Amino acid sequence: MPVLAASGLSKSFGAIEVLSNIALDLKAGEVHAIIGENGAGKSTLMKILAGHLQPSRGTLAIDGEPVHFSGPVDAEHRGIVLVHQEILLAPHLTVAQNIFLGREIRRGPMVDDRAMNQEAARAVRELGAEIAPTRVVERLSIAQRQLVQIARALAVPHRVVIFDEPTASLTPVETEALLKVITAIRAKGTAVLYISHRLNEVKAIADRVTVLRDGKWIATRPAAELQPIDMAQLMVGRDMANLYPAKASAEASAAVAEEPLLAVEHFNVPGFATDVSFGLEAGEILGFAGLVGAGRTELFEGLLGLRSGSGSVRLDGRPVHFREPRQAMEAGIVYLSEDRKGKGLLLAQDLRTNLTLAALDRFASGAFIDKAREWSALNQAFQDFDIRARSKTLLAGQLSGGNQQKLLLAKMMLLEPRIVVIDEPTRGIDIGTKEQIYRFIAALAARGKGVIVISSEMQELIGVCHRILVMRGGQIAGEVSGDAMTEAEIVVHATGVSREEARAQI
Amino acid sequence: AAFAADTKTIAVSIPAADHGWTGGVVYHAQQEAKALEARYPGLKVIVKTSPDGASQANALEDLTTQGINALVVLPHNSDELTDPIRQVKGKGVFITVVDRALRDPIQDLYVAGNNPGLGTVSAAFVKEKLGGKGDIVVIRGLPIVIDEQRVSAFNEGLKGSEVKVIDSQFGNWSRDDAFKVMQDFLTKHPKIDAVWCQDDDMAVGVLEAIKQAGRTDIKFVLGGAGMKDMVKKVMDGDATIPADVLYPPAMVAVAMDLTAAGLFDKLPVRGSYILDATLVTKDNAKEFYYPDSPF
Amino acid sequence: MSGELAPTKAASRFQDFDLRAIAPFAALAVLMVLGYFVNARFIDLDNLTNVLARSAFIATIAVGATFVITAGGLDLSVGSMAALVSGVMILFLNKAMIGDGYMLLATGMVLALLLGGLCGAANGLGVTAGRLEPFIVTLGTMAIFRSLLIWLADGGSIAMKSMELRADYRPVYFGTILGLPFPVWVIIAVAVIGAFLLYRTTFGRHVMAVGSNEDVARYSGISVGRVRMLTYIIQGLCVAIAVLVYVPRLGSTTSTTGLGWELQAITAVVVGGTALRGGVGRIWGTICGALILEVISNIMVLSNFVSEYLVGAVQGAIIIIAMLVQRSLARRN
Amino acid sequence: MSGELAPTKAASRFQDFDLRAIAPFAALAVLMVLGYFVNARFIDLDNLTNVLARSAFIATIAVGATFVITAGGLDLSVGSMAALVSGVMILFLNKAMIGDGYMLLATGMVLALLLGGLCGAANGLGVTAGRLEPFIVTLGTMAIFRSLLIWLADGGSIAMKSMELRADYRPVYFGTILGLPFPVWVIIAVAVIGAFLLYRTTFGRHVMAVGSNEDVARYSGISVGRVRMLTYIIQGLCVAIAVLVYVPRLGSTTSTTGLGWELQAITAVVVGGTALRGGVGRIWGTICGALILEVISNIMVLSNFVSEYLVGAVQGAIIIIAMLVQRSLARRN
Ligand SMILES: Nc1ncnc2c1ncn2[C@@H]1O[C@H](COP(=O)(O)OP(=O)(O)OP(=O)(O)O)[C@@H](O)[C@H]1O
Ligand SMILES: Nc1ncnc2c1ncn2[C@@H]1O[C@H](COP(=O)(O)OP(=O)(O)OP(=O)(O)O)[C@@H](O)[C@H]1O
Ligand SMILES: [Mg+2]
Ligand SMILES: [Mg+2]
Repeated sequence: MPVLAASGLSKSFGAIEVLSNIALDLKAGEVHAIIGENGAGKSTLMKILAGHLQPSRGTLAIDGEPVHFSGPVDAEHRGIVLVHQEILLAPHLTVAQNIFLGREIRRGPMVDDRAMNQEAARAVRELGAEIAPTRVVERLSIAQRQLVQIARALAVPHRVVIFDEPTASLTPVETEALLKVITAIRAKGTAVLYISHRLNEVKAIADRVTVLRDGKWIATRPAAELQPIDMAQLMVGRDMANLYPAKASAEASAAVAEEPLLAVEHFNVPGFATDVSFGLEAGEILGFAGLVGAGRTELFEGLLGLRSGSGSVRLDGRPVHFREPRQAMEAGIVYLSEDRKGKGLLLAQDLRTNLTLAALDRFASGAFIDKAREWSALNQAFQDFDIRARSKTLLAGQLSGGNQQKLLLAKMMLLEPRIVVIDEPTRGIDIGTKEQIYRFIAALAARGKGVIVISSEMQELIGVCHRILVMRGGQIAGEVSGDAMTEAEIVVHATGVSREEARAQI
Repeated sequence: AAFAADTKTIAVSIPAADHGWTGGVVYHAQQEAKALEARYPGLKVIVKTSPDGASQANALEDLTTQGINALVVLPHNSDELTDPIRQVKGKGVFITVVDRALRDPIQDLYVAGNNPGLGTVSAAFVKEKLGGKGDIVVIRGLPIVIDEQRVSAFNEGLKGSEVKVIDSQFGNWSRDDAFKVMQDFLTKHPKIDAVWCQDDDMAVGVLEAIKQAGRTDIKFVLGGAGMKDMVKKVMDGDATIPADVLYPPAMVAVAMDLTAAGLFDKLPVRGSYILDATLVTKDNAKEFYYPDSPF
Repeated sequence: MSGELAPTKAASRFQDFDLRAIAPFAALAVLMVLGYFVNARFIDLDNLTNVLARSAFIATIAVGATFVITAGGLDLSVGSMAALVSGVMILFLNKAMIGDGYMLLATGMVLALLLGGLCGAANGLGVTAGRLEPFIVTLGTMAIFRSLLIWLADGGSIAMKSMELRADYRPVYFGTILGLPFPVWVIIAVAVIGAFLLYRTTFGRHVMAVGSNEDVARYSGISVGRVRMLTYIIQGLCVAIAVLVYVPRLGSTTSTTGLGWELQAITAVVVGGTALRGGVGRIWGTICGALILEVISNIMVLSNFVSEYLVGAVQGAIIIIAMLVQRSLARRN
Repeated sequence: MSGELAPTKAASRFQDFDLRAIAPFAALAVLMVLGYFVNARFIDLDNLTNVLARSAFIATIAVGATFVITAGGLDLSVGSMAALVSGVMILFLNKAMIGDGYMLLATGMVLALLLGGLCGAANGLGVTAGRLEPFIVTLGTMAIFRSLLIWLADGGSIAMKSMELRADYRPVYFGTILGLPFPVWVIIAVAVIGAFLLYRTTFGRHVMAVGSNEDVARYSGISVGRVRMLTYIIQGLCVAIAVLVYVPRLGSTTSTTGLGWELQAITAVVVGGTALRGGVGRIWGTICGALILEVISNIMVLSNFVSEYLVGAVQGAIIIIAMLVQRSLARRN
């Protein structure tokens, strides 16, 4: 008897049907993965299962009994919890306050903060992270927020846990810890629904895999029967050959330039990065690896005038100092934030407004915005970046997570930059689109642009970069290139454990 | 309707009841409206209040559109309302101005208390009562023309004597603000002989502050306007309130009455009718005590 | 951050926008019908033009407020600012030694606009350079502007002295062009320019972006401080324009001039469908909001049912009901 | 939204919280020193107790406002509500036929609390059931409450008639316990209860959550409407408590009672470090904010430098400067 079963589920937003006739059953003690392209309807399905949305048609059943959820709280009472793809936490409250929100531990009429802080610290530690329970969520990095969100979900008594891309913003270390946790709760008889675009992960943890495409059910198979490449094929509906494009040598395209395109020396971002020096050649793809909190994001925010920082920065040999991001953009350097909801897109505005926001001057004659040009740019962006939305008049917040990421990419590329800093470029992006983005990055470099990729996915860095700098505790801990670009080597630099030390500890 | 020719409308435009005195004006206007309608069949009296000068100008426009025969207006501010009233006059409406003189005397009838008079009478009383010598504090109203007229006349009246105004502040014609200002004056000045606060509402707050501080140096408090509680105190011989200076809100009723008389009884009422800023003392207080008025 | 993630009906944004934008106009229409039943003279042409002309002050100021609020700000100082600007303008007209009346008036007007812009810039500076809550900054300048006026007026009032000048200036409030009172043309001009700025220019887009999410705006290379600053300057200019129409009406300024206009302007903006949290601005809705307020107070004067003491209560109730009607219309969709 | 996102050192939350929370107190201390230099009598015990006692109304109301604002709301009606509640209470005391003075007073007080809670509930209903912007709802009720009071008072004032009753009631404002005026004890009690509610109970936690992110609160099983409603009721109760202390002071209510208290209360809250956008509330900061406002106006009267016309300007400037000092303190960290 399945713990949770859905049959004939459909969901329409207005005239747009995003799910049609989905059937799904979930057994106790299994990890059931859902995979599909961006916009396939995975998150929508999960929201229906967890009571956040009502299905337009179809029924749900728990232990064979038909149920109707009046809301997420109702679903939670019946043991079904959802870890959202988006971060859903109260930004002004602390980690512990968030984890226990709505079900505070009390002593008499009072909240027992001491107990909650202890419990919260324990819950977070179980996920392999160290976050002070008294920190305000507003001040956490995206990865940390994601962990808090997971801890929050697991703190409720549960029979079914739904993870919607929990690892998108996590580094390998935390991912590892999370997978362990999932294995542990599975062992206790919990049913787990698991969405991820990281097919290796799916392969490693899932018992069964369900594939969705364009809102339709395609297949449900035992994971053992499927290799990642087969999964990709099922998702996309065509053959997937090479994920990563062939690397052109950076030197070839950099050619004769004497000065590096960008030279950074002794750069400091107070509190986050100290004494960072590196250079970027034209045509080069430079990777930045590191653990969560290594300070990569802040380093580049400092360099581009998004936060205060000091040091020498030379562009084409000329010293520059950006006090505002506008100046950096005018100099041809753009930064794509890792936080697409908080810093990348205006969720309550439409797609066109979002797309042209940073490069609006290009769409204006005088001060007058040419809407027709904006529309054609949007059409172009839909093509170039394969943005999947049933309508072009949606608000940005109504796009699926992956498609938001693509929109953000399209938005910053409109600036036609000379140097692009992309922070977590493929977070939440399906494998088919990833390939497109990698090709896009390679094409940029081939055209002589400098590209900096910050990523927590080491495979990705290794696959696309010419050279990788590894950061640890706000400093550059090492550089790997050529054949030395292996996961092992990067981890050694990122964690600061030398091979000898590692051996000695054992 | 039977005597269509006899149907007449008087519009009364006055400030909204935003403090004690204007509250009194609204009360008397409404009472008088009822009384007049009862007295003159065929008379319709419309009373409208406005919170500030600009909205009063609006109200005048709106009243005129309704078709009126006479307007009784107590302007928020003479400077601001002269032109709007001129507009109304231009439609052939009989104009009665109450209390605050317009910049140009375009009205047909003027009924007023006497603001400078209130200052002068108060100054004379203070001088006399203090024997021509002493330190006093002044609590002013709101920074508008009426206040300015009263205060200048008061200062003028003190000239040549040794009565010195050692401090003055705005109390906004509010009991609460006057209470605060007085508390602070008491802290600031170790010796105060008298307080002039030109308004009985503020006097209430002043008295309470003095009572709390237990100070005995203050010989008296002089308010103004003729609020019934204060007149009662004068009548009862309260030493701190030896007198009051009249500035009766009922003047609006007088104006309405005269206007109606002019319209219906064809009495000659054009001209000016200035009410004295009468000094109320223990001797004459009985005449000015109206226990039923809300003010 | 809220709302976005909530399940919304999948009405296309366009339809949605439409009905929301129309709701204030529907509320206005209902009020007009009510007005007619209260007093048939309500729909007299004279009355309607009066109401229109009068709403010019608040409407103009509220257009400025729409910019400030759309960018996520707030300006409580507009009423005091209007008083100060008109006071200074009249003092200038009284003192200046420019021969020709029209030249003098023109100079006075330019001065008013400059001063308005400057006052707005002062607010903007507090919010951007000082990084203070707009509420606090403009509450402070509200007190400062009014105090300065009272000081200039020596506690009394400031009136235009020259009668000829008054006569020259009068048409700016009382004159008509093509049958419409001049102030109505001012409303139209201000609204058209405002709508153009907000909906058609890069600046307007930036205003919405800043109000929607400041971080996103910053990361998109918009200089948030500059945009904020400009909205406050626009607010100052709008106040000055309102003053230009206000002065010929009453020819004087007192310490109570403009008292409470800030709340009226904000109310007009909100009634017009602009959310106080920023990100969305509706210029035409704002104009409609200003008209609604003016119509309500007109109806109050024209009606004879309500005790004078209770006028405020009825007015308050009508505003709430009008908003409820609007909301239910917008939700119906 | 600004400020928080500015680069800050990765200080632990605790330290961080500390300096921000202390900033208003630092500003108050600076003001007190200033006060001493302006007039040495400033630090007279009498003066300080006066100031403390006077701040009781705004402080009490502002504690309520802290709840409303923390939950992301706003209440403009508090001043009018205070006037209405005190008016009704006095009318009751004048008319009721309860023999014993103290019994009568106690009944009157209970009535005031009930009425305050009811008025608050009316606001809450408009915001939750009516789903209107708090600004509009409370602007409407502000007009309604005041109008009702003026109507009850027949445009004039409502005063306690019985002199014995007044004498019995007087100590509630003028009395002292252990050398501290009674109103000061009221402030302390209200603040302690408020702080307990906001920081130590689940309700307080939910208030912050609702103000921080409504959707998250809803998904966490918090009934957002109930929490909002309760904050408005608490605001109403706080207003009623302020009224209990206000009535014995002058024994009367007029149409100007409570005018402008809403802005003062909100200012106290903001000066105390609570952000208007919700999510964070600082009860003790609010109390400090109320004291700051009262101290500034006290210093103004005690000083001899400032023309009475310019008092407002100086007051406004001081508030802005105090906030700048606070901000730079908080940023220094
Ligand atoms: N509120 C909404 N209104 C209209 N369309 C919506 C809404 N929410 C989601 N959609 C649409 O539904 C489709 C499915 O979205 P969903 O978020 O379920 O995709 P997903 O499979 O989770 O994709 P991703 O991998 O990118 O997260 C998308 O086309 C999206 O644009
Ligand atoms: N506004 C802030 N105030 C204080 N601390 C912050 C703030 N934002 C982030 N931090 C802290 O700074 C540290 C570095 O942040 P972050 O994790 O974003 O670095 P990163 O190198 O970009 O990591 P990654 O990209 O892997 O997430 C973290 O410990 C985070 O909690
Ligand atoms: Mg998704
Ligand atoms: Mg990062």
